[in-house]
Amino acid sequence: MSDRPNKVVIDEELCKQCELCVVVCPVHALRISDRINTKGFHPAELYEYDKCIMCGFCAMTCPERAIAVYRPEVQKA
Amino acid sequence: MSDRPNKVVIDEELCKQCELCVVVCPVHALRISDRINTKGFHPAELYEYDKCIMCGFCAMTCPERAIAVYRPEVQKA
Amino acid sequence: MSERILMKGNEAVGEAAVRAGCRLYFGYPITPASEIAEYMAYRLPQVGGTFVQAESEVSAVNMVYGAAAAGKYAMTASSSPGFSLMQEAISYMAGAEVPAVLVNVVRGGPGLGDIQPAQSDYFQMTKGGGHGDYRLLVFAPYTIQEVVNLMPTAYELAFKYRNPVVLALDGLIGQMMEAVEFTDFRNPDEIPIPEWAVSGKFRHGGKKNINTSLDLIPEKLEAHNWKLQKKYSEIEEKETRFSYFGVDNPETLVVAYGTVARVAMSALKKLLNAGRSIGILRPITLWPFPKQALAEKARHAKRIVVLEMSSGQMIEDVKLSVFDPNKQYEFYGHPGGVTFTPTEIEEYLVRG
Amino acid sequence: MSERILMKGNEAVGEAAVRAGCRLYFGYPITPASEIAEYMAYRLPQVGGTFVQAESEVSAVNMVYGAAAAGKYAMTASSSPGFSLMQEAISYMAGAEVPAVLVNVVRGGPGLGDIQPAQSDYFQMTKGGGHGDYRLLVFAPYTIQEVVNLMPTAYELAFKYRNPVVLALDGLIGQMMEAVEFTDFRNPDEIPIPEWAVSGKFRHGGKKNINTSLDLIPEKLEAHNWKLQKKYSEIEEKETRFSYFGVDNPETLVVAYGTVARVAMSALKKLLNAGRSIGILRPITLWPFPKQALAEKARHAKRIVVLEMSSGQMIEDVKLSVFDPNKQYEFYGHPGGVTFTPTEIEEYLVRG
Amino acid sequence: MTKDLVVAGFGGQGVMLLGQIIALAATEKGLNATWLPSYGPEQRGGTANCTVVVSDEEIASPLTDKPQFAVIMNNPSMAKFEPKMAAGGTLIYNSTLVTQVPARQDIKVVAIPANELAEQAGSARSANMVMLGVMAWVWRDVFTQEDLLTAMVHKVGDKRPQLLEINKKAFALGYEAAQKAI
Amino acid sequence: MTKDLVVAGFGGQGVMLLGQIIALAATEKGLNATWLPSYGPEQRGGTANCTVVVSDEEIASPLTDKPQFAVIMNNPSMAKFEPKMAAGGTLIYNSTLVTQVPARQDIKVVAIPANELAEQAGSARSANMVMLGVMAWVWRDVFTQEDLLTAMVHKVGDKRPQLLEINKKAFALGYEAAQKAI
Amino acid sequence: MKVVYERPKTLEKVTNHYCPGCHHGILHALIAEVLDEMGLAEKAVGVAPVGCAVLAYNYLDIDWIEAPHGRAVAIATGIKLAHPDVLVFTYQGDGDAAAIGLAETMYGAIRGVNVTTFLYNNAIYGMTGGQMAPTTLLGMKTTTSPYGRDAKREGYPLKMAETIALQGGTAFSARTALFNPKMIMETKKRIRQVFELQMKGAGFTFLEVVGTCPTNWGMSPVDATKFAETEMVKTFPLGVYKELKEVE
Amino acid sequence: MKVVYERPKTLEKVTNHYCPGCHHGILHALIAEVLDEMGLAEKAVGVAPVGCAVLAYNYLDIDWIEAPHGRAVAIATGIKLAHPDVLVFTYQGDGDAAAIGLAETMYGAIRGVNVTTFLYNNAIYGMTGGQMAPTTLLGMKTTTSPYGRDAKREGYPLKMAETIALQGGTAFSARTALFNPKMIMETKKRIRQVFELQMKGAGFTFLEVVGTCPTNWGMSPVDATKFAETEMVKTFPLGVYKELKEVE
Ligand SMILES: Cc1ncc(C[n+]2csc(CCOP(=O)(O)OP(=O)(O)O)c2C)c(N)n1
Ligand SMILES: Cc1ncc(C[n+]2csc(CCOP(=O)(O)OP(=O)(O)O)c2C)c(N)n1
Ligand code: SF4
Ligand code: SF4
Ligand code: SF4
Ligand code: SF4
Ligand code: SF4
Ligand code: SF4
Ligand SMILES: [Mg+2]
Ligand SMILES: [Mg+2]
Repeated sequence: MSDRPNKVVIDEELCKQCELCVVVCPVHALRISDRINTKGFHPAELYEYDKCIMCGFCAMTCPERAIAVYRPEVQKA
Repeated sequence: MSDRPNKVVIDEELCKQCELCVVVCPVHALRISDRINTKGFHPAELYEYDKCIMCGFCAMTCPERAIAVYRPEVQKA
Repeated sequence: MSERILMKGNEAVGEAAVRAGCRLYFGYPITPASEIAEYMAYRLPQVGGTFVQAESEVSAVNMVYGAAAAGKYAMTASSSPGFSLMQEAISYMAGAEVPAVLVNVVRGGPGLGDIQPAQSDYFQMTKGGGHGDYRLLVFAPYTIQEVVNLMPTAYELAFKYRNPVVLALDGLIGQMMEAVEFTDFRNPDEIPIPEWAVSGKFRHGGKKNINTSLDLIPEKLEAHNWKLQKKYSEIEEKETRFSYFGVDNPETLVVAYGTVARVAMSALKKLLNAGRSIGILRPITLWPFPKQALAEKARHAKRIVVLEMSSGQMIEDVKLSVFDPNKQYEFYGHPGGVTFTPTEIEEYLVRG
Repeated sequence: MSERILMKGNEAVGEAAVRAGCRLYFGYPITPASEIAEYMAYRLPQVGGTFVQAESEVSAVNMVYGAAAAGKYAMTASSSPGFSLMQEAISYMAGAEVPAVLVNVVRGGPGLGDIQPAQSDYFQMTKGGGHGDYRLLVFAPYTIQEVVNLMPTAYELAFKYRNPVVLALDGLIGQMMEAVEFTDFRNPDEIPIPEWAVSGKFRHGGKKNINTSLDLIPEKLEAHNWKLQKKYSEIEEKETRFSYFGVDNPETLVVAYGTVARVAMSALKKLLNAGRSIGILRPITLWPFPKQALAEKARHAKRIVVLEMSSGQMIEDVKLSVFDPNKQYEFYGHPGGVTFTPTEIEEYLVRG
Repeated sequence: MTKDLVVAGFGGQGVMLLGQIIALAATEKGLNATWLPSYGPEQRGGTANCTVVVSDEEIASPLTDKPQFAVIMNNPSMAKFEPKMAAGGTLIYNSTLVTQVPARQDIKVVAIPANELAEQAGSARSANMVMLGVMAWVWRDVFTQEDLLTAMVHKVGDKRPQLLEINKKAFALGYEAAQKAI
Repeated sequence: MTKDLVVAGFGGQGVMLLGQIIALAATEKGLNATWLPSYGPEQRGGTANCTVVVSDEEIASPLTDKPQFAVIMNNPSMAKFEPKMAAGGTLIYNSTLVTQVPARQDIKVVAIPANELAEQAGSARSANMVMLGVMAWVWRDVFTQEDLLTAMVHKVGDKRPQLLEINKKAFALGYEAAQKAI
Repeated sequence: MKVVYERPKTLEKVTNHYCPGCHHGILHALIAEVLDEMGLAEKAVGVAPVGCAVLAYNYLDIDWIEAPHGRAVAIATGIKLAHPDVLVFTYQGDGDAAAIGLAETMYGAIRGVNVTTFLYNNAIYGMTGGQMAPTTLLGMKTTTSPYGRDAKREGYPLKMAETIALQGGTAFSARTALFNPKMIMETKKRIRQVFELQMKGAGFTFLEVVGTCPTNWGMSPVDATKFAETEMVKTFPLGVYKELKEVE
Repeated sequence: MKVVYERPKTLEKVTNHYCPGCHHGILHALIAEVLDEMGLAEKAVGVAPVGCAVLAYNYLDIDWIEAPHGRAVAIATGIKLAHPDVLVFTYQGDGDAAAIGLAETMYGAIRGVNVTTFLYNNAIYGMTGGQMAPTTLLGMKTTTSPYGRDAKREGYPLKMAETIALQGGTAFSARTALFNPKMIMETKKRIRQVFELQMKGAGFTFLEVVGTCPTNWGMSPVDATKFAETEMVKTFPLGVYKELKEVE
């Protein structure tokens, strides 16, 4: 996963586990992780990298603005 | 005038000489008198007794409610 | 009914008011006083009373003004910033001699400040506040039981003297719980509507009642003011309350009220056990201030220590009461919502 | 510009503010202060300033709050009931250290009272007023010229100490006319916008400015309070003003301010001519109160006579300043908007 | 020198203006002057009055409880101020309207038919200017006629020449009447 | 006898309730008790705590700066209250969550895996009831187990029998653990 | 002899303090007439404002309270809840009800408090000597809009009857006037209607009445009355803006 | 790599104090985004309310002032008149702007003050722990309407966007929401619009934003968001209520 270009980057310390991003994602690419941050929340994570269409809905919905979304340069066929 | 039945009775002490009654009278039966009351105002008076149709407009317009209007019993013909 | 109930201070304020006969509450939420409104919103409908959440404290106190002028036991409660907004109406009520109970659960200031317990509205409640010459009876209970016990008195005196009465609490007393006993329950229907109440002429024999604080003729307004001052003198004479705890003629006299007095008690007890010549005079009425009692207790004292959760307000009344330059006056305070700890008071008194 | 102009006190307030550099006035009409607003409504547009008739005094003082926090000389004026409505915001401004000049043309109270000159807002302005521990610099001029002279100082000190300043007049000073000279005219464009002003980051090097009176951590709020207290001590030390007129060590010391002092002057002059050992100490700043000066002047006095158009408020500060039980303290007052006459003061002082 | 004067009458009689003109004249002469109005409820309907103090020293109280001079324009004002006059004071009254003649023996009383003279001048509304003329004579030790006339122009303006003429005439008639009466 | 106790932890850990149950039990026994919450900004996100004082005399200060007893449910609370403990005091902590083990030698320290035991009882949310059980043992000179259980029922109600069972079980596990640990 | 009109019993027989020709006097009298006709004077409580009507308590023979400036509806709320059986009305100026008291008046309507508010709209602050009111017409000169009210500088006239009509608890909101006998009769009819609605517990009832201020408008009473008829109504159209037909 | 979304520069990189899932955070971010896009952060002054957003000054990297409860528009008026060149906006809760501050907010609109007000409508007093707001829905239980808001007892929800739209000085009044990406984009568009209008000197601009309070509604953030979408909008219809097209 780490050598794939960034699509959805979540700042886990900012996340409050509200799940709004999870619900808003049109392709169900996000979920709440098992990890725990220093405030005691389980941050959201992108677990379906390939499904993600980089629509940005999660980012614009996140009340913490914990999410950044990038569109990797596409090697046009 | 004094032996004719009351039509318009003006409490001259209450009158403030605003002229609203004078202006509102449809038959121009009222005017401001020459007399002066203890507050220094010239009270209104009915000077055209016969013209007065006892409509009550002057009374309902008077901000001081200084006017009473009566309709004498009419001897039906 | 004399069961001991564990209750939050703010809720006890509400229940005590209900039991004193209050059925009309008008308030606007503010920490740390909101539970009074919340309790009343829940409780008053149960007993046929009315709770209104006003749009502001200005409006709340004016609703109380109306209800009280109509002869009923009414109440509002707030905390410092909200209480500041009530000052115009309070001056009016004092001027028009309208009785009501107003609760101020004081918090740290100035401005928005914080929401922790404080005593920095002393001047506002006892002297300044609104415009013009007037006084408010100000009760400063230091336990929840005392809150409950004072409530019927607050209403009685408000109506007896036709004057607003303030219950001065602070966030600590409002938020803590302890056991209280409620003994009274006054049926509001048995409280007569006073003669003077603005309640429709038919209620008082067709005589017209006017409630106003206006008198455009200064000589008449002056006479009205002297009448008020006479009333205030009578209140000073008859309604001053305090408690004293300690040795008879203490060398060190501590003056503190409300939460501070309560925290100081812990220290006092220790020092008395250690044989110190010390005592604490606790004003229960901040106005009228227990001047004479204080002067007497201070007679043999060397040190007079005033403890306040403020930067020093009651200290002025203490000095005016004792009025003796040959004493040592000490002020020790915490403004801004910081509460004393028993240890620090003890250490201060020992050190000093 | 040093022409003598016959002017109404209230209008002189406006003109003096304009000349001190004030271009923003927010107010709500009330007798006997309305002419200040009326003058500003007419005058400010002439000099590129802005007058806003606010919807209430609450709103007016908050507009001043905003404009002053933005770094500008702003002003409002009112009379007692309206001033009461400003108390919450005044506490905020003191807490957030926002400088402005607020004028209170005091009238008879409490409540709606009347519209005649009074001094019964002394406590409100010097101590009580809003919630929390704070102080206002309170100037009490007694001639229109003094109003004019104090105005630039009022703004300078407000900004120097970042604290609201009150100009305490009364209906008599507001309504009377006398000749004044205006010497200064400060170009507001030359008054720098302070560093701390909430005026857009671009105005102060991109650094973010926050103006707030909130600090939810009580220890920090306490520290802020002690910082304010330190400032107040500095003001007490440096900015106390008074005037004295009479023999050096008077047997009878009269204390009075504003209109009362002015009326008393007539009596004083007569008594001094008659060889009496008398003097009048006139506080020009009600807060800081001229404690030391008063204590000194009182050293040899037997009688200390406090004259107020109230039922007795400044008398407390007089006692606290002198703090000597071996003097005779006399209070003679008129609450409710009644003004002293020169004759009655003379008679009182002679008789007493 | 310190002189004080009360001017009292109905709201519409221009008593405030009369007081202000005198205060202005004093100011323009370099003297000290205060003008103090009664305001508020007294104004509406009832009497209005103002107090003028003129002095070559600093003026202490702008308010006087024993006026040395008074111009009284109507009955209620007479009732109010006659008893307050300082002994030896001068009370000038508008004899056209005031029917209640002063009884005190220890004051000087001057009756001026102000409304009559004003109408003579061209308008009953200039009765106050008649009284200004009277004061020009009464306080001739302080003001020249010119002083007061200049102040009057400064105060009421000279935009309406006709009105000004009437006022000046009224002033002159008042001055004349005072010369005769006193 | 006067005992005090601080209960501290995250907002959701039921520390306020735990304190209230103990205060209620004392009240129901005819003792005096005070319960004092921290309120305001401390609550949101950060730690919440309350102070309980129980006594057979009148209680002066409801607030204590040197607690004799403490129940600590999370790390921030440990950091806050360990240094404040009175010498000789007893500090009970939730060893499931608290990783910062107390260092002071002059206090008694009791580690209770409250969350573990709570989960054993049926719900991690009853960790506070585990601690109630612990306090039942620690303050056995004041309360019987019955006292505290009755107060618990009065406080949380018995409408949801399943929950009540879990709570009781948690209580029992806590009591047992305390017996062993102390 | 039939009585066409006699001074209503509830109108105290004293000279009021209003300036000659001021419509305040007419509105007072109409309220008194309706109270008489409905037999409600014994059960009525009036709330006087701060404004020219501050002394209204001297003119109607009913119980009265004088409220702080702008707080009449709050005061009325307290009284009504204390004694739901009394008829409570506030009598306020435009400054009182729509400037400093805007929130209180609005909340009467939002909350549906079962009281009546009469707003005397004379487009000016009468009592304090002619300052701008929320209802001052555009272009009008007042002592605080000496250059004429300019929308850009002094904002727009506030239309209270319309704004109040929008609120949920309003049972009635209308604007009438007093500039001729027809409008006077209309106003009286509406006064009766709002009192009836209140006695039925309908909620907040609001009657804005366009009046005059000859003194501060600088007009004769007759001219002021004409100005109300021709100019005021342009900015303040007369009419009923909300009217609850059925009261449960 | 193209940036689809990155945290706006003007949004301070700190954890805010809002409860998980509260829409306050979204509205903050949108304002920050628009300020960034318009390059206005250096010229902006925010007025923070008393309410949950009281600490808003910690979150946007612009100048801020914290106003007394309800007085934000008055404060904003003072600032704007002191510096007409800055962009001034207030950020307020429903309690702040529509209860205690109703008069101030209304007068922003009546006077046409050239500032922007954002009203976060969560139908409750969030900060003080869930008391009834002017906008609380009928039937909704809060700590001060424990039996559910009943129109007869607690009055009717106040519709601010509609009421503000009625006032003469209003250049723009609308109600939007944040419950899905479409509405979030719509809200952002409106924020830009009102800022543009203000920079043109159009007058008072008002944006009511329907938000949530998961904590005091006793719902999960997801449920609260759904409640906003399905229930809140019934009482508070979304839409533009007034929109000045031409600005002179
Ligand atoms: C708190 C307060 N602010 C201001 C005033 C002064 N004041 C008295 S009446 C009034 C306005 C009167 O105008 P309006 O309400 O329109 O009544 P009107 O006199 O025109 O009938 C004002 C501003 C006051 N008494 N109290
Ligand atoms: C004068 C005054 N009254 C009351 C309060 C208490 N208070 C703080 S915030 C608030 C209401 C908050 O509700 P809202 O404006 O809807 O904002 P939210 O928290 O819901 O975002 C209240 C009543 C206060 N600080 N000052
Ligand atoms: S960018 Fe769009 S598709 Fe990708 S995770 Fe976010 S919401 Fe889902
Ligand atoms: S929306 Fe943001 S805060 Fe909420 S779960 Fe997703 S990343 Fe976390
Ligand atoms: S009753 Fe009618 S006709 Fe007679 S005087 Fe009056 S208005 Fe004129
Ligand atoms: S309307 Fe009344 S007050 Fe006016 S002139 Fe006629 S009688 Fe006199
Ligand atoms: S000032 Fe105006 S409103 Fe007041 S009484 Fe006179 S005319 Fe009527
Ligand atoms: S209390 Fe409600 S409005 Fe406030 S931050 Fe929490 S969820 Fe948001
Ligand atoms: Mg008006
Ligand atoms: Mg809200």
